[in-house]
Amino acid sequence: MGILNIMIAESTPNLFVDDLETPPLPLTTLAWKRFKRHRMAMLGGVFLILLVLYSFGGSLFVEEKYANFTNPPIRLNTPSWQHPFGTDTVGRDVLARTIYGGQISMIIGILAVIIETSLGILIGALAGYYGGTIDSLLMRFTEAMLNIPEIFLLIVMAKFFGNKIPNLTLLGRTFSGSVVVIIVIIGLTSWMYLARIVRAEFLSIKENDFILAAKATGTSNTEIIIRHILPNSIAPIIVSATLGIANAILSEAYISFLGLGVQPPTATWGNMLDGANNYIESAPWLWFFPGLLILLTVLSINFLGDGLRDAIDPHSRAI
Amino acid sequence: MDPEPLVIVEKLKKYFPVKKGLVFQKQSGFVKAVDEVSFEICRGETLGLVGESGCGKTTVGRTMLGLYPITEGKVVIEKLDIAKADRNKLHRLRQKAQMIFQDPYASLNPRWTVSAIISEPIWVHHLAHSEKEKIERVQELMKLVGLSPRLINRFPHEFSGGQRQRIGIARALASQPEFIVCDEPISALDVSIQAQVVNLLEELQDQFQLTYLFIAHDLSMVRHICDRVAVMYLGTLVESADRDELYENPLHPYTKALLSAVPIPDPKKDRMRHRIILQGDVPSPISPPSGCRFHTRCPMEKPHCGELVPVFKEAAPRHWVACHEIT
Amino acid sequence: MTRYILHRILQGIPLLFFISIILFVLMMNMGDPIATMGGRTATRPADRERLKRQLGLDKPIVVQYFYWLAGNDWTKIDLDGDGIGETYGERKGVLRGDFGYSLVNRGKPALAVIGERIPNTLILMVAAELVIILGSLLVGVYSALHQYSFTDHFITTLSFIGYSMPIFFIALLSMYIFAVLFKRWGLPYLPTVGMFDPQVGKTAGQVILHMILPVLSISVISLAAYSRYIRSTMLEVMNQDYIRTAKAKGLPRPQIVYIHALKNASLPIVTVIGLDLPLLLGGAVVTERIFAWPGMGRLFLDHVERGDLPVVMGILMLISVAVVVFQILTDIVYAWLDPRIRFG
Amino acid sequence: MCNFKKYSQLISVIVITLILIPACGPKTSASPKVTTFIFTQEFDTLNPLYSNMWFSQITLELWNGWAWNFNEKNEPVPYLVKEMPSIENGGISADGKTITVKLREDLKWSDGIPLTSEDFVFTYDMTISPKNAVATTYPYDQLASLEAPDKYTIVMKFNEPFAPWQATFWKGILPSHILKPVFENEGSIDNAEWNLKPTVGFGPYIFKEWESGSYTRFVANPNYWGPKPKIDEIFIRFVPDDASQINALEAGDGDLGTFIAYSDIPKLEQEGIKIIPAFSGYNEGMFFLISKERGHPAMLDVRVRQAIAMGIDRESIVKNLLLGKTAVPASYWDALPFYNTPPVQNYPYDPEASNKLLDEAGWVDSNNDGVRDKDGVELVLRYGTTTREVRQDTQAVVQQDLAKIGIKVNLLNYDSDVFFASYDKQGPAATGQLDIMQWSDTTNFPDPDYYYWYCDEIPSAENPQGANWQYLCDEELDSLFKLQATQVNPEERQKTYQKINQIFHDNVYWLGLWQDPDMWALGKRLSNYKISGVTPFFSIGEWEFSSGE
Repeated sequence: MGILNIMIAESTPNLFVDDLETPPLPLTTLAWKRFKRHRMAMLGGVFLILLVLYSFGGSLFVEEKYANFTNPPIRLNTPSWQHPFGTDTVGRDVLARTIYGGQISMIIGILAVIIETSLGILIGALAGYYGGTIDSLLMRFTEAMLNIPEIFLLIVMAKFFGNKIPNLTLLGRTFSGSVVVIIVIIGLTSWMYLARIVRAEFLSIKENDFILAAKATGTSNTEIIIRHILPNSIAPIIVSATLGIANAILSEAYISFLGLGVQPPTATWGNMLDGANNYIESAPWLWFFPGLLILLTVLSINFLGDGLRDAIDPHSRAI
Repeated sequence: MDPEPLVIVEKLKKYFPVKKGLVFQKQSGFVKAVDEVSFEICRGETLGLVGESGCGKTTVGRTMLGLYPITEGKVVIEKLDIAKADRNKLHRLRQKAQMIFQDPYASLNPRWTVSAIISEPIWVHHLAHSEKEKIERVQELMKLVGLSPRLINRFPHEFSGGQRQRIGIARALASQPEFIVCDEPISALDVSIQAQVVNLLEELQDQFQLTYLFIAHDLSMVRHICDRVAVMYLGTLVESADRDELYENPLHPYTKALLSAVPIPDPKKDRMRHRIILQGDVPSPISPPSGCRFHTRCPMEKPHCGELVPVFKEAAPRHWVACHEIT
Repeated sequence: MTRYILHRILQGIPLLFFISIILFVLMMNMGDPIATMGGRTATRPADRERLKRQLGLDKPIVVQYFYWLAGNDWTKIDLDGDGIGETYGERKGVLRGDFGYSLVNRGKPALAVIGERIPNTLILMVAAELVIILGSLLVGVYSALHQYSFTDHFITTLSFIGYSMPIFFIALLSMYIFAVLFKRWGLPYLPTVGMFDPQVGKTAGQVILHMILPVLSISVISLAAYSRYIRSTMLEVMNQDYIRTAKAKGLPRPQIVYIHALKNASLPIVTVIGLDLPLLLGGAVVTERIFAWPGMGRLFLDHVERGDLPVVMGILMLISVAVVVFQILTDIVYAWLDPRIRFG
Repeated sequence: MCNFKKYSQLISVIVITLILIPACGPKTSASPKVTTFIFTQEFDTLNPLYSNMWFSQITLELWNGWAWNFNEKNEPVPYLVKEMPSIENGGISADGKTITVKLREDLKWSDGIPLTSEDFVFTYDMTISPKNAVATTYPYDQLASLEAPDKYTIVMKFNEPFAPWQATFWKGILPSHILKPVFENEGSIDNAEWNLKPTVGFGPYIFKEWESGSYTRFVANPNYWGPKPKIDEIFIRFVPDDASQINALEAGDGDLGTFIAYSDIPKLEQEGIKIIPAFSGYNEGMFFLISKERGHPAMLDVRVRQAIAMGIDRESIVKNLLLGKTAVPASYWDALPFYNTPPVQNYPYDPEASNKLLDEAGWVDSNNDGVRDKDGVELVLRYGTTTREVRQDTQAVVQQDLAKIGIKVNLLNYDSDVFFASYDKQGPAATGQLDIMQWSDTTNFPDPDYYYWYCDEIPSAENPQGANWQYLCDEELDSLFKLQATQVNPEERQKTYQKINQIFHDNVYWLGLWQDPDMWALGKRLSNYKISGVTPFFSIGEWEFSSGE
């Protein structure tokens, strides 16, 4: 206490070295400027907003009950004014189902990426920060997971977790337990690349003197990891998470397409396609609309991710 | 000055393991970065630690503050034995002992504002009771090191090297320390700025009765700021003495060689003096030479130098040296 | 170099162990292989009990893993259910090259089951990989040399679309267009499913004809990704000083591009291909399902459905081994392409 | 030896060709009659002892066979036997404990070796040998002994009269001259080559090759002891995808398909493809978890179950989802009219009656959330089935129907190896996690015997393989089931089943959704076929094929 009072008393204002003239642009502004130049990324962003509006805004016009309303007598009707995207095998409206399916697909995408990112950061950070045995163990594990092609791992995990999780009610809506399963397994099978990226970032950042300074200050390891290193490796994480959403939506579609995903009547774009497999010729609208929506979403996110990469992470270069 | 030294370092050893092997890594040896180093620093005193780069002086500084685990030996700061300290004691010590870094670019977190950087020790050690108090203290500290408090929300990349080093100093002061390890704080700065920073350090020392361990390879600046100077070679101390005694009357051949290389402002004198050029390269710290570590390059080398390790002894009052040839 | 390869191989062994344990634990909890045994009704209780014992499925997971790994021919097993082992087991274990017998194709070693499908998968995948490499080289180099031209923008956009395309969408769409609609319109059309028409036989012509659509579906995604990768690598290399020097020397443009630039640009591409190749061994699961291609991917799906642990583990371990081997091969090719790299 | 065989084959082919070319040169070429069948699943193994797979079992009629077949009316017809054993002809002893079977004397394997009672005994030995991991030992484990007094007689002895013998015994015979040496050498026939390449058989066709993932090929058996088959070669092509099967049938790439989805029938019929429904006893239906410990309390009340029966518009499901190609079964034994005489009455679709029953039972919507409740328990049921598309569609419709009468159901779907997993494997049905379970099932068709409702089949830690996933123990039902299994006299058995049927109906222990006959599609080039629900290819040797239209 005392020492500071002395400091105030004896500090002399004319000791100031030099003020800065023009403040340079903040990093975020710079990033936004770079991002805006990326026309395809802007377009992707706009499209994505539209798609989100379609899925989430659409529920203002169509009730979920309607999306699940079966009407067998009008099964497999071709698109018409009443059912612009046609009807499916039990006479449900495909348009309404793409709206609610989109919601689930996007929620799965986002939540799976949250799991993926948390796991990736946790494992990458522990391995990169502590090194040594922890690093070897975690990285061997990461490599082992990475060595098995994702789709195989997804299938095996989908069987492993299949229906072991009960249905959930959230915000007045009941979500099939299989939605949670899908989120978990996509999260569990996709964190490996991110873990590697984070580890590499941590390895290089922890060598900086400011980490040593923090240690000398007495800042705890957890605080160093969370407050010092993580913010410095955020750029590749954001890019990876953005692209991860696209991947998660695709993964959901793939496993649902293989019949191991979200179970009807909860619609997702992926499981809408699953049933369509037998109607390639006779009812192309069954697979065309959900397929197209997946394509558009993934495309928009990929464009967006590409732009973000250029904007906030100019070092990295990859597809 | 206190009769009791603030800092006592006794036979400090720091070895880094070297690993080798295909699948099962095994230790094949050590980098003996610091080997049996002993010195004391009294309260309010500045000890200069000099030596070539790679001789282990930075390691001494970092090991003393518990940033590296101590291999052997004893470090006591403010009556606290670092090697035996538990987490809590170490944490308290870190409030009392701080560090200023060489590279003002790498030592500041680029994603943090000045405010966050300087206040880190404050919140880590719970030195402020409110957010407002914290900000006020940061502003005080900024003024103290000569930075305009208006810049409090700026990021490090918006500052010059000298300004950044001031931020680093402010951070070190924030926890109200008594002992600061200055790890080559000026070597990365322009010469014109070096003097400013050194003066700042001196002023602060006077104001707050600070104790410094000043690590440097620049002997002239050390002479300016230090009370005592210790010379390191390949992980060991070869000589230590009060500043003037060391500069006027160096005993160890290595110190002599170092001092002979210091430029002297007067060109005439400079030309007159005898330059000692050392032969050979610095040996590897993994397998340092036996006996006196300097014997491979020593101009005064005798056969027994390679066999016996010289004792670090007081050759003159307050003048310690490790050499077989000096008694 | 030899030392390095040895190092990598030795590192690969614990990795494979790790993988096998993870997978085995997952597989053991995946469903009951004797629940229906492919039949239309549940297996009778008495038979379940007996089969579990005879197939060794009643053992604790650790024991099962150990039998899988090291075999059970050194211990007596109980076949008749009296709790006393009377005959020696027959399994040699994976370590001795025995992946056990398929639980589905009873009496067939898992390796034989897989082995029958490997050539089919390889035919499809090698063809696809060739299309991918050649196509992406052409596209990538072209758009790198004509950076920011209309064609470049067009190709870039197209490759993004290709990259974002779910494989089933392109597969279903192409099947609908080229097999269904073309037929309806009276145009020459492609077959929908299978590897060949059994009545004609497994002739080269048949296989090629049946291969077109699956190869197309598999290639689109990777082609897009690779060509973008090649484009950016080429651009980077083309801006290097030695290329400028070569230009300044007045070397003919094709020589610069194909000898200087491409060779150097090929380094990272080798890595990517090396990483991708073994994954192709597993086959595109989805593609093989849609086009009913008798490859490993479809085999995997069919046998996962029935909890056929030996075959599924066999496929996954085979792929894992391939991944490890290909990583080593990639490193070797890398060193061969780039004399600066030496492994010590 | 081997080379010589190939060589001689080659020569004979050349010689035959040389003879045939001038013979039929000027006329239309007598191209071999080759037909293609399409199966949506690939065989797991062809050894009848080792496979549960229906496709593998029905293919048996081509190259192997049952001792007696069942015709298109599902009546037994002698095949390997001279006549069906009966009490009248002395084949069945008066006490019903001994059955004597007389074999034909002209039977022989495709390699010329005679097929005798020795092969029957060998088949029995192999089935019950603990060294062979066969799919099922039933019904051979019911035998007290099996004897072969001479080459053409086998005597089956039981401890108790065994009623369902006709439907269960002698489905496929193993060649002892091929497999006995294998068994003696290897100690088991689990891994015999013959299992996957049964080149020796005794049916009208013999196995030629099996290309994994693609097809199996059968050719006419030159050594066949019956009338010469009319078709030369049969390809069985594996097409896992339903839509592709339909495409192939329409395009004429395949002449026969099965497991046709009801929704595809009109399209196929338009193309002139004949659809034949063959009853194999299967009925799709709901099983209910009726257990105090594990189930929903509402399911214990018969009125709730009756309300469910009347609350689901089953006729509409059959009419719309299955295009009216089948009917709603009134009892588990609908496909066996003899055991459903007089037929029980089906519950009508009557939501009002359902509501009334539920109100009576005390299940009312007291908190106005749209779901009935009682004593604080909501009427929410777990309804699980496999991932088959038509089942998922049914679930969606049922969910909506039941919502109308205030019952909420949560839908669950599982892969069949998970759904049917046993108690110790945490199967959802076996461990009582589902209040309503739906699957398609049959008795030992055409025999009514079943074991699902035995009290001692209730699964538990001590009985982890138990099959009574309803957890239902009805003592009366239990004793009736045990009684019928010993009633060799059909008339007596019929009476027992009347009682069983009535109990089932009154208590709604099982609710039929639709009769599930196998739908066969036969192309225009095939003719003279008859299809049985039990042994579909029983007359395969007589089938005709004409390529020229």
